[in-house]
Amino acid sequence: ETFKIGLSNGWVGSEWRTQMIDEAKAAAAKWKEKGVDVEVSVQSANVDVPGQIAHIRNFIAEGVNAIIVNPNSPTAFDPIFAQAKEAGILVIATDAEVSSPDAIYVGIDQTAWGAAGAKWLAETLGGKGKVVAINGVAGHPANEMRVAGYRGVFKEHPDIQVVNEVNANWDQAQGQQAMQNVLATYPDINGVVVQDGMAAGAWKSIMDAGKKDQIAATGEIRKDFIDLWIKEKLNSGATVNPPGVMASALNVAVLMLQGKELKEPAKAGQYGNALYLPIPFIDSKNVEEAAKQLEGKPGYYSYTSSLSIEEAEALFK
Amino acid sequence: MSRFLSFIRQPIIAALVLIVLLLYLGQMLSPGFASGGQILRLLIVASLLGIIAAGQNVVILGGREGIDLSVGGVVSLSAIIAGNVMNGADSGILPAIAACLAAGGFFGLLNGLGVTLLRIPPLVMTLGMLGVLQGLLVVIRMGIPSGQAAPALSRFVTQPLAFGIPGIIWLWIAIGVLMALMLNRTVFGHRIYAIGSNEHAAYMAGVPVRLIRIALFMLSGMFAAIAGLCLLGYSGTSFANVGEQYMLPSIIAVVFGGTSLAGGKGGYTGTMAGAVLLVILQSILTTINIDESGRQMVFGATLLLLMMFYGRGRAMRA
Amino acid sequence: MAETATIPRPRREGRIRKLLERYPFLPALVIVAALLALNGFFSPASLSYRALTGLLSTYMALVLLSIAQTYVVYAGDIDLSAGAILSLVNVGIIVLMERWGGGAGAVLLALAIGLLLGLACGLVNGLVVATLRLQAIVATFATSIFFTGLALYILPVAGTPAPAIFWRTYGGRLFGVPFVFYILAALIVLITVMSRTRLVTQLLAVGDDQQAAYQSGLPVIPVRIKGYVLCGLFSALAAFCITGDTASGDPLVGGKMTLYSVAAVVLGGSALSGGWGTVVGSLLGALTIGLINSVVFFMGTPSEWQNFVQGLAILVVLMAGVLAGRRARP
Amino acid sequence: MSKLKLNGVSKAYGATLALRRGDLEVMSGEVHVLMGSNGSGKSTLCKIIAGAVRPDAGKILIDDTPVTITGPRSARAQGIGIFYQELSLAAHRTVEENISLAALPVKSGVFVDRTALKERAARYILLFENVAGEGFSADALVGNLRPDQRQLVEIMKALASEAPLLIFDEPTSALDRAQVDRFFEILRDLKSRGRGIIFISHRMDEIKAIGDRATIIRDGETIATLNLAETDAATVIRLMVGGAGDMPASQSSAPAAVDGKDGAALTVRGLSGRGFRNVSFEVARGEILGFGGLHGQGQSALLRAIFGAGSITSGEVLIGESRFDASSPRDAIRRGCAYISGDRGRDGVISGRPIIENVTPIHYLRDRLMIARPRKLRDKVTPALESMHTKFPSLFHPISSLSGGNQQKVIIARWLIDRPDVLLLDDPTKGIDLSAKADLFTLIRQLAAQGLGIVLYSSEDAELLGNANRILVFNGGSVTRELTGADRTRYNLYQAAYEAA
Ligand SMILES: Nc1ncnc2c1ncn2[C@@H]1O[C@H](COP(=O)(O)OP(=O)(O)OP(=O)(O)O)[C@@H](O)[C@H]1O
Ligand SMILES: Nc1ncnc2c1ncn2[C@@H]1O[C@H](COP(=O)(O)OP(=O)(O)OP(=O)(O)O)[C@@H](O)[C@H]1O
Ligand SMILES: [Mg+2]
Ligand SMILES: [Mg+2]
Repeated sequence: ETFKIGLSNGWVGSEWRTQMIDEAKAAAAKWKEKGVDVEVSVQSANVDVPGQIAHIRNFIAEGVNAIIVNPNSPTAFDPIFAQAKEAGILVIATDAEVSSPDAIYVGIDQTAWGAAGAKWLAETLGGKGKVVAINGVAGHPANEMRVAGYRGVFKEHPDIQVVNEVNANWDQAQGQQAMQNVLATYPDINGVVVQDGMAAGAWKSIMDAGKKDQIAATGEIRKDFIDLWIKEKLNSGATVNPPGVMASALNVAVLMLQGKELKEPAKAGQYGNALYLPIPFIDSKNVEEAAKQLEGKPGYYSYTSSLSIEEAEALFK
Repeated sequence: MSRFLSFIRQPIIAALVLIVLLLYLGQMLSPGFASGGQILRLLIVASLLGIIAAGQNVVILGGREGIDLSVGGVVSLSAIIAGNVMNGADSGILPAIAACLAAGGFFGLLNGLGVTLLRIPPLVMTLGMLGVLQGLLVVIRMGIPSGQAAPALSRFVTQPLAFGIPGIIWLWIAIGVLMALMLNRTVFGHRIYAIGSNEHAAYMAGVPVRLIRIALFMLSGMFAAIAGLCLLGYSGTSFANVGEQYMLPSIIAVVFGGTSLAGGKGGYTGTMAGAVLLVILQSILTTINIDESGRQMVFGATLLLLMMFYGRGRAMRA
Repeated sequence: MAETATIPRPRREGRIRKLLERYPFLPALVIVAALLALNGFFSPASLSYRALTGLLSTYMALVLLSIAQTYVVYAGDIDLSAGAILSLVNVGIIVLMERWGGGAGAVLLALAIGLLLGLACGLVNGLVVATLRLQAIVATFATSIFFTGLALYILPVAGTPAPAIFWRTYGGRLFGVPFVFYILAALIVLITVMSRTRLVTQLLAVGDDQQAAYQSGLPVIPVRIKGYVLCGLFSALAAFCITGDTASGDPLVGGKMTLYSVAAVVLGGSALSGGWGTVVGSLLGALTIGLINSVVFFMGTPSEWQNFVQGLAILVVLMAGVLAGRRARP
Repeated sequence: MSKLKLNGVSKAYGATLALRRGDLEVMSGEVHVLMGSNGSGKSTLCKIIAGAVRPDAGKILIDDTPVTITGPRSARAQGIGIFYQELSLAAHRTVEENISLAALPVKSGVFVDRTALKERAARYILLFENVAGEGFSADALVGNLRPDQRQLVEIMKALASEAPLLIFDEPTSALDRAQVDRFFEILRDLKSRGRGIIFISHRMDEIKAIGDRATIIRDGETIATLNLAETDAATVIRLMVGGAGDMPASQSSAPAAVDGKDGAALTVRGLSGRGFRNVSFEVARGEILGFGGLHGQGQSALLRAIFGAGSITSGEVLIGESRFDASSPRDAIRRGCAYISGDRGRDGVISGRPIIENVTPIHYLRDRLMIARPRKLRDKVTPALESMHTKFPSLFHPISSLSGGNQQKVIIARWLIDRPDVLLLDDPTKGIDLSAKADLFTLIRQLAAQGLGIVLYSSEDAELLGNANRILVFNGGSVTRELTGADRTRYNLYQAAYEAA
């Protein structure tokens, strides 16, 4: 059996994305042992939305069996995915949901991701206190879903007051600067919800201000942060968006290409096409375990998890 | 006296006045904003931007539509190189500095060669180089262990060094003094202005036009490299794309400082004020509690408003 | 004096120069042809009718945005807000179409409003740059932040599907011919007509030497404003195309496209300093960028190297465009 | 009938009072000459009339009606056409487009009417038939033209305004005799048709030939208006430089030939390159060698090539005994070669920078300086500027605040700090006034006496005849005749220049 799968990634500005591609490639290699020849074809470069649409077109022209895409826009691919489906190609989005009815989404629920961090924070703070949020890129769907997630949780805790929400564009240095500004103007905050990519920066500012024992803040899943976390005994909790999502998506794709049917069709999410994966959570209780998984890896390596072939098979009839 | 006045030129005064006004505004909007510690922290951020803007500044002064869009890429590259070379050890700082300067100088050299030998407009050359650098970042990240900042470097950037002021701010002040001396008191400086205001006349007066322009791009690369190194110290670990956010702000700081994008006119003192101004403005916007859409609209409009103070061109009718 | 010592000047160079002077976009055309050939060589399927139609409908937005950019570059200006205008118009028309029910009338009305929106943005840029005399690069960067804020205000998060009638028309066929080909044809007619207008000559004269143009009695400020307005209008047209191709609204969709549009203008042989260039060149330049992206993939470049090779290829082609373009200029 | 009347017009650029009090009356059907030394405010006055400069005070009357001119457009609408001293052309546009730039003919409201454009251009190009030179055509790009041809386009552009009042601010500075003659014919014709014409030139013979009346302007003030037919040159010059002002030394008799016993300063053998071919000559130490001929016959190109700023395809150059093939101006300067260009805007002025920085670059190079100490430099720079009688407020004022002529003096001064061995002068007096010219030539002769070898190219015959020991006449890129001793007459010069043209 031979399947050709196209992987499209439209932004290469972070190590997370590189790891995502690497894990997906590794997952494809695993299928060999099962006697299935999964050939991956990767397009990964900084492109604009038309550029990524062109990725999909290239895959269609190449005649792949499935396309897995980490999309630059949630909505921009509806027409091109329709064309892909017409050409008999299976389309799976990962990491960020897409609105197309012709694709399914395999990945984590970003709203739940945001909620999990907020829930940890609310519990840690005992249900009351002043909190700020440092968010990613305004208008980016993943960001907006995460924002909706933590807002929902805090609504249930009337004594938690969100004093400010700022955007630091998923940039570590900007997160650090934003945290500085926040600390200067709200010296008495108790908690910070900060998305990964910026948490290390925010924590650096917290530590520089000598407040690491007064403030609880969400964290990162990168190895270098987890090491710091253990060393400095930070009061942190990190929801994991594993770079392995694309590998999971690939395993699901292969099974679907083999003609298997999902036990529960992908019907979740706002677009009704999502298959949500479990979201691991790291807090002070299991951070050592996470550190063990990452031992020997470079500092930019992220804590990861993905559906193994067997786990994926379990989702199918 | 008049020499003194001509030295402290108008845009700088304007920028300083605006800085004070903005600090006051910030303090009004969110008490604590203009506290001493916070101002120092803002100055650290401004130093990072200001050091990059130093390179941007000389390239712009050198004329022929000089501009360096690749600084962001060089900053990222340098942070990654530095992190890997020092890898958390103080003994690695000097080699890291050497490696960063070499890398910054090398890409500056490539920019300079493209701009002078092939006569590619700087905007195009450096935009293309930015793309190449972004690609390179992905490539060199393959299998390279991630780097940690050496503790001494982090201390240098974030902790007080002398008189309660962090080393990076001293470094920035030193760069400011050296830049002022270079631009006003050295032959090299005069030649930068000469090629910036009339390249052909400079050529006919024996100025090594190409050499100088290449040197300017190399300087820009090296300043960006220093900034990348400091940024590593600031954030502790290196990560891809750290420099991207500095590309256009470094140009804005130069413009705020009264340097003309047409070249040959301006200086670095104003740019330093411009960098501080820009950083304060950005932080005020993060601290006030409004929607991001509102923040962006206010930011855009304020930039325009501030440019009205200096960034204005001459009227066509004298 | 005998002819023996005439200044050596090969005739061939003179001919090429004349040709380039007349058709400055020739190098861009050659590059596009070469890239198409490369694409075809590595993957014959990429030259199919279907694939070419796809290429065109995907890159039509960038083509239009590059054309928009060209008109300001003619006058020696630049518009770093073109992409933001595209985003703003994209979300603007999406929201309006949705609000008005998505019928044919609603679509047309929304498009008209979209054009007005582009025009208004262009006017703002023109006033800021030409009337207030702010430096174009930084001023339009500032307006781009403003326009993006406005787009985020109108549509805080990407979404909201376009009416089917709209994107099905854009992606569909008319009398068996894909709709984008009609757009391309209309576009070529439009830019040909535009190139004969007095405004374009005036823009080029202003770009050549602004002070001289002013002293000659050209209405320099209105001309530059009109350049920005044209840019706004074409950015709006680009927004229509991207809306047609993506069938949705996204307040950040155009952000990355601005610098590509500048690159496309240069690839097309126009001088960023103004006074020299062609719109057709920019059209070809935009296609070049698209083709480079594809060729890097079809060549089988390993994924880690793709961004690097793509950057390098763009840099090299930019250099080629500039070098060839310069040979034609006085 | 009074076409134009100015009353008490003034203009200050920052601290410089460019024009104190401008009074002027121009009649229909006259050529009214504006005379004044460099920086006296002539161009400023003209630009005010043409709307390019905003006056601070004063009244402007056209046809005895007070008018407000808000800009170049409004000036055009009120019937004023102008030739700008620094030209106002679009280099990448064609000649025909430039001629009609201000009022492109349109059809259907928006399109350029190419037919009308061509017709209109043809009309004005025809006026200069046969004198415009090779490569001049309606569809040529202006940037590809020679300086004199560009000046012709600017003239055509001014003529095409068909304005009742035409201003020509030094229109002839780059033109050769034939072109000037043709231009004057056109002016006379316009005059006969009742146009009012303002004309500026620093060349006395031209003023005599075309002017009816002259208004003298000194230090921004109009001093007097004279009827040229009733005045002699001496009176005019006295008025221009002011009562007690020192009279420019009238050119002493032509210098004698130099015997060359001190050896050659510069030797050129069989030199060919872009714009010139197979040129050989020798300049002795102490000799001033003149280059004559019509414009663009290779003189400038040759001088630039020797200086390392042009192409050389074959031949050799020697300075003293040693071979000298400068690869760049930098190289040439290091080896003692100096080059003063008349095109100061392009080759000389580092605009926007202080005067001192405009004088020092050569000194930096020859002394291999790294540090610029203003105090030390001042002692070097001031004497050089003073030897040219340059007028400047302070060394730290930007050079652009000086008049054209004073700017040129600053440029010349930069070559005087460290003595060169060979001095190449490429029409160095373009745009400088009579007394400055006299200063310059006195200096040049002094330098020659000190043993420099000097090559002087000038578009003014009087300068050549009055200063050169020998004159090489150029035609079509090579030397066609050498005039020495008693042969150096105006007649011979013209004849040699025109013979093959
Ligand atoms: N051969 C030339 N003739 C005239 N002007 C030139 C020439 N070469 C350069 N220039 C002028 O000088 C500017 C800079 O040129 P260039 O970079 O070659 O200077 P350079 O460094 O001195 O080079 P080199 O010394 O190798 O000739 C050009 O834009 C042009 O205005
Ligand atoms: N744009 C300007 N900025 C500042 N000063 C100026 C400007 N233009 C002219 N001036 C000054 O105004 C005075 C008059 O200059 P103007 O050009 O009118 O002289 P001119 O009579 O035309 O001289 P020339 O014969 O050299 O052309 C000069 O002192 C000059 O320095
Ligand atoms: Mg003048
Ligand atoms: Mg050179």
